[in-house]
Amino acid sequence: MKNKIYQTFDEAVADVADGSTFMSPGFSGVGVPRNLLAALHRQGASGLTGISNNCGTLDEKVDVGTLIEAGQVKKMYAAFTSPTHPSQISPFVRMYNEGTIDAETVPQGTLAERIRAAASGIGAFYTPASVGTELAEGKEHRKINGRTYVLEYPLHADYALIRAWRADEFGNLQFRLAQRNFNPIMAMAARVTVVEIEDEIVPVGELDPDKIHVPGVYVNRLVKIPPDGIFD
Amino acid sequence: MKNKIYQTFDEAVADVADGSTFMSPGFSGVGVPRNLLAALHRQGASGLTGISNNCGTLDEKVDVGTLIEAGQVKKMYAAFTSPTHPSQISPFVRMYNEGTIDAETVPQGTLAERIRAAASGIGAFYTPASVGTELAEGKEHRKINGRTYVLEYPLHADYALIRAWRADEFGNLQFRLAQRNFNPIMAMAARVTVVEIEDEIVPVGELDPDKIHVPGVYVNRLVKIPPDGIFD
Amino acid sequence: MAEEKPKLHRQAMCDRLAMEFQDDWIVNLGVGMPTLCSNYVDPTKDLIFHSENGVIGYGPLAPAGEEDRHLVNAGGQNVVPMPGMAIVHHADSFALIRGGMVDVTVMGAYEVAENGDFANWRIPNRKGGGIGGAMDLAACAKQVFIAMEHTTRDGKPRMLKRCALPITAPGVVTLVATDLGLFKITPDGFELREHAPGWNPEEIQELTEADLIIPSDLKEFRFRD
Amino acid sequence: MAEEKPKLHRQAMCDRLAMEFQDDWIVNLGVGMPTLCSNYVDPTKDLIFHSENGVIGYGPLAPAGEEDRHLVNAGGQNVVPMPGMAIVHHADSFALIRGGMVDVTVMGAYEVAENGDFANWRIPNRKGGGIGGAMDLAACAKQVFIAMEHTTRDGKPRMLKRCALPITAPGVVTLVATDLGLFKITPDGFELREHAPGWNPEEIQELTEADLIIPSDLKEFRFRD
Repeated sequence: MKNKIYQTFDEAVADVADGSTFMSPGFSGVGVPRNLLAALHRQGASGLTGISNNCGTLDEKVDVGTLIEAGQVKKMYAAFTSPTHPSQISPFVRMYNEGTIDAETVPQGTLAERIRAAASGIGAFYTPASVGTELAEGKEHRKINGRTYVLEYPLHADYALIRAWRADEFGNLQFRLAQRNFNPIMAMAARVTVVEIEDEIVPVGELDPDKIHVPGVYVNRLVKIPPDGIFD
Repeated sequence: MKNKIYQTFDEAVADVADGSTFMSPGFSGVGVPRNLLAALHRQGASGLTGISNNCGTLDEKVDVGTLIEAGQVKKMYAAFTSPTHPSQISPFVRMYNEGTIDAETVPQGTLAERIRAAASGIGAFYTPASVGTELAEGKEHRKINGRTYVLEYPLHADYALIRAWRADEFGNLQFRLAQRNFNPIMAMAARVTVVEIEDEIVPVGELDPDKIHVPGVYVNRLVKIPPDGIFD
Repeated sequence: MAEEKPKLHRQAMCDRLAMEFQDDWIVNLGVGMPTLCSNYVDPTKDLIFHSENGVIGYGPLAPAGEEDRHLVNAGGQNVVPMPGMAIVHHADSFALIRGGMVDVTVMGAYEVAENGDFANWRIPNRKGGGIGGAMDLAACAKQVFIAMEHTTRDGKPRMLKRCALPITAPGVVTLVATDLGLFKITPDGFELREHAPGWNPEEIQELTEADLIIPSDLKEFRFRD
Repeated sequence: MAEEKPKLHRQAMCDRLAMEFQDDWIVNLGVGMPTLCSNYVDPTKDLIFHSENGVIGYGPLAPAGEEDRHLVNAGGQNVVPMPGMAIVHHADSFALIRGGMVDVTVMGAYEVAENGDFANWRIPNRKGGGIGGAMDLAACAKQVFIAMEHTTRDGKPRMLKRCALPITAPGVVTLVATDLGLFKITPDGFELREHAPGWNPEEIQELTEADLIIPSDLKEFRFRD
């Protein structure tokens, strides 16, 4: 069995090239691969395209906004490309208004489904979300059984940075509660999937095959978060 | 909480009307809702449309072929509409050749994805499977990023008859190993989902929320298989 | 001055919407004001709270000190698990939404129009938007309820003939609670069902761009018992 | 008579294909003859066997008396779990297939054509077909290997210029093992890579409709050590 365990986050993201596309999961701060994002920040790759629910928060925590603020990201696909409160001017919002970063606003369900389509070899799909709104403008519409849908395309990525609860050495993953969110579909959609593990990396055979959220075949690299790493 | 527990299979399928569409999971005889199919056979509804991987086997076990042989089914959607060996002439094959039952042959992955599309509110999707073959004839084709796909539509159903390993009283379901197969996606796609349980129906709160394969919101009726029921 | 009369509090607005929830409904509450709906508890009804992040069946806010950092609702608030809770991933969570399983979604809005359009994701002359899951929910939930102040901070109406802001979904809103009353959206426009205490229909109409339908059985706003 | 000379056994054909599997490959074996590929074990390589029913990483056939009735491969045979095995549902199983994760699928066939087309699902003048997951696998696996007898029972060639039967997927086959040898599909057609012992290229060509390319480094068929 190929060794998937890396000792450091830096080694695990060392080969991310300039211009790569990466996926960064997390929802309301839960399930965010903060250690891997911090490592990618240190690594310094630039011209990146990011796929994530939001474009960074205003707390002091490491997230996709850390890479954005550092100028490493040229484009974001996200469900939030403006603050939920007008007072929240994140680095992304400032740069987006200045025109130094590009973005596509994607309804959250469409974002999830586009990621799932990439993982699933689906060429495109029709969704009812956004029909009749500005976000559907210019998109192909189709009426199916009396309902109108828009055509949406998969979102592929070179790297998925993933936060999981537990793994075995083969890369089978388990998540805890709301930590799951975008993590499984991103892990399955990217060419290279790198995972930081909160709890434990157990020997192969210790996880119940019925209780695995992401099969290890999708996982390329595993790093256990060290005691001095970022857990929250 | 609404009581979802039924005492008999017969009560659980009593309201299946003539002309209904039903989904019947199972793969190689594992995860087949044999008790519910037997009850639907006894119940006698006719003019049914079935969605299932195959159209019945030649063993003596109750499966979708039992309903077909009884003349209850007018059309099947299935990945197998002819025997894998020419010698295997099931009731379905005989009736199909005689023209007394209709069928649509659907590649297995397309079948699964069409069921999942119904569960997911997807209007249609593009798949590469079957392109260049007889099964793609007359279907809409589209080239996306240099690859050709065909357009496929969701498969909805009135009823899904499901075989699960364990449930809680709210209907959260767990499956064992290869028993899972089509069960979760069919459970999520049908208007009414009826489940036979092999092992146990436990009180609400006893299943770990991280280890549920089908959320109970999708499940309408539960029947524990009695000791004299069909387990295999 | 009409504006200085007491208006309904946010909790009362959300209580009123929550009274419309039916037994066994799957309920999705938007970030902000709508989350107050979960503070109204009717013991005769079981509700299943769904959050976009794949949590199906969460409970009340977690008491201080008892937060599980892995369990949050759509607003990022720590909640407690309810017996029977199940977790799915984001694609399955929106499969549930698009699949039509959500009985009601309650959202905030900048504007609601008498044709059922509403706008809650984008401020004009500002790039981008905070759409989150609102478009998926608005397009696919069986009902869309809105909780919002009746007017903007500078007193302009939010209940309009047509939305001026980019809309979230066309023609989907069924019920609106504002700080002046409860409004049903009918094929003929806004019907004032219940007015805030001390406010008469004419005063409410004055702060509403669209023409209100005033039914003969107009009632005073219903508060929790 | 050429037909009476000993031909390769099915296990030898499948051994030969299995020798081409590489370390860490995800392998999907079709029902029937292809399952014999799993009898060839190269201890220097780890393979992950995937079955359409969502079993990822199953092991050998279960010994008699040790079957778990809930664990079968695509052919319905009881197999044993391997450490690291994971189960997914049918939609996720084919997401894996369509997503291009399967490195090789080995299938049986009625016919293979020199352009890489093959036919294995439908007999003409018979309604319906037994397509199973073959079209999804054939369209999406990185490589498609075929194991089949070189001729039909009545001696007609199965290695054709063009398929006569309805095809399973166009232009996807890369390698074919028959009971007469190993054939690579090249842009110019079938290349005979290895011949069965006692069979020379001319004899094999005689039983093949398409023109065979006979390379200068043609070898005898390789058996397991």
